[in-house]
Amino acid sequence: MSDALDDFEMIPEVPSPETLTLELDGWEGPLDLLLSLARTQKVDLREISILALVEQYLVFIADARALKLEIAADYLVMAAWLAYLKSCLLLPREETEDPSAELLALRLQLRLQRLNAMREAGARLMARDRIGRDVFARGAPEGLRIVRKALWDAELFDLIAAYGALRARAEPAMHIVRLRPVMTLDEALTRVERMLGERLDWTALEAFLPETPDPAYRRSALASSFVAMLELARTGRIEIEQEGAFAPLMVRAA
Amino acid sequence: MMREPDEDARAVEAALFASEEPLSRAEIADVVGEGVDVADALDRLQADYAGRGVGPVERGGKWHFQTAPDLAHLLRRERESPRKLSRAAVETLAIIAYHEPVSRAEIEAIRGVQISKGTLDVLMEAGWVRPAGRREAPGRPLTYATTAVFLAHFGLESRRDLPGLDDLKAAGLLDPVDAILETLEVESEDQDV
Amino acid sequence: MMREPDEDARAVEAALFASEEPLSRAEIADVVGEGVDVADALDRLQADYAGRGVGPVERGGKWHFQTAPDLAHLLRRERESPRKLSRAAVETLAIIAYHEPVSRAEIEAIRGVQISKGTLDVLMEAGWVRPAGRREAPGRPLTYATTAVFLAHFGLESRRDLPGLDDLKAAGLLDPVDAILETLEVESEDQDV
Repeated sequence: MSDALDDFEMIPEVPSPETLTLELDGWEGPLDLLLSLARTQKVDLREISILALVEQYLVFIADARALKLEIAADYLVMAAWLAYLKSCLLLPREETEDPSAELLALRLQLRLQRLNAMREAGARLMARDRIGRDVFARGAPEGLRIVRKALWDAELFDLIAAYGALRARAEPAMHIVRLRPVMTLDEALTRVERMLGERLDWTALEAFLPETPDPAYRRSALASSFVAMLELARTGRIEIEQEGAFAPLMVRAA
Repeated sequence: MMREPDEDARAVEAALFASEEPLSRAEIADVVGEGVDVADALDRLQADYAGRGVGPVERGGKWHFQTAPDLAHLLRRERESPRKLSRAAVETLAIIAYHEPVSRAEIEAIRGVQISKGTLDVLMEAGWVRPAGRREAPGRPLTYATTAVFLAHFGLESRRDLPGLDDLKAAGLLDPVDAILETLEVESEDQDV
Repeated sequence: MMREPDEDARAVEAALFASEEPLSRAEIADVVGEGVDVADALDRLQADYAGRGVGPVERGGKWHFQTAPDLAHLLRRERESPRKLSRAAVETLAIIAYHEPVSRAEIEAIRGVQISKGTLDVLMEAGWVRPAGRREAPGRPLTYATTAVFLAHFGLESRRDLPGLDDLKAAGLLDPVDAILETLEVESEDQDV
């Protein structure tokens, strides 16, 4: 047990009332102070007199105040609560009272027992044969090593494909212009002239375009037909009219 | 003279001696290879080393060699005293060990004060305490539990070896206060009837 | 079962085991205290541990515990795990195979990018590439070549089995990727006509 005490800073020795008045800073809150006071009753915690304990606490706080010690708020809250508990315990019991003073006292007693149990458990833990203090592991273990060796995964095809791609990258690039579907200007001229012979009224340019699902071919036809119409208008064979920018381009035979 | 050990026991002995960390049976098996009855070899090793100055011990399902506790007086290193633990840290460790998994609020309820920032950090840094998942309760509080390192450090084979655990359990000192009071109330009501 | 050791042997045993460094007899005596015949205790320990997986050994007048030499293979195990070679590594290997002996600068010139230090290391660690002497040129650059392990892994009798540029071209492996796609498109259009 003495070993355990070496190892953490302190379990307060059961204090005399005089030391209590001087060491308010040494307590970890009101419950800690109450537990230390309870121990001065020198009985099993299950047997302590809660009324006496309340009295001890109130006296302690009163002494501290008399000495003008600074007292943290939670100590005063506990004092107020204990004063209330004391009056309840002293007054004749009212049946309707809920919770009863006895129950409150029991709750306090249980909390003290639980804290005390953990405090003792901690001391017993600290007193065990501890590694690095009482028992020792091997000072210079060789160590176990599992060396993960990579088993590289590569196929001959990966290798030659990579080389092919590299060489291809290095070769001067050969550009092949793709053959695209287009309507030539001549085709467009022939087509528009032929169609104008059939239509006398104003007709939108789009009506002259061939039906096609291919948007590229349609764009080519549109451009060529437009140029063809400009050419026909220049030679006075057709008239072109447009009401405004981006409005439909209307055409008729002159 | 020691009994001439069989090859299995020799291999397990060497593995435990050489390892920098305690090893589970599965980890030992990983080192010594297939076809070794590790549990059986460990039994024989324990018998072989009974009463010697060092020996194999099991802590939290992991095995390591350590010196005999009664030789502590020879080996204790004066210069490097173990890390000083504050009283708050010792109590918090005890509460976690005896109540695990336990939330911060529950630790504070038992101690009657808030846990200061560094207390849990110190215990986790020592490798004794780990977060143990969230509780399915309002606020989903994080809970804490102890580790195999904790058991090894304090020479416990398992949590069941925690000193006084059974007594504390029987006395209801590990149950929440409210739970005890409810039991008492029910009992007293029963008596009243 | 080991012989029940005497107290002196136990103390020396624990001291040697726990020490981070080999200990001389005098240092052991310092630990275990006066009145212990250390030399005698060490003799008994050596006899006790004869044939076991570990034991006390003396090296240059200092004693320490050591695992038995015949069990050394347990302490360092090699595991092989398959891993995919990175593209950089595959390309570098290909260049070395086709151009060996080849310097790092030449590899970089062909790849068009620098090679990282790790890439050649990986190939050498795999046993596929070896340094092949320095080139008698300014800066005397180190050159690299492939190994017999490389040939065996890729199923090649010799480097002459690597497909030549003509073979690569015939297999379509030399065509730039874009050109290949465009060719396909033109062909399909031709078919439409």
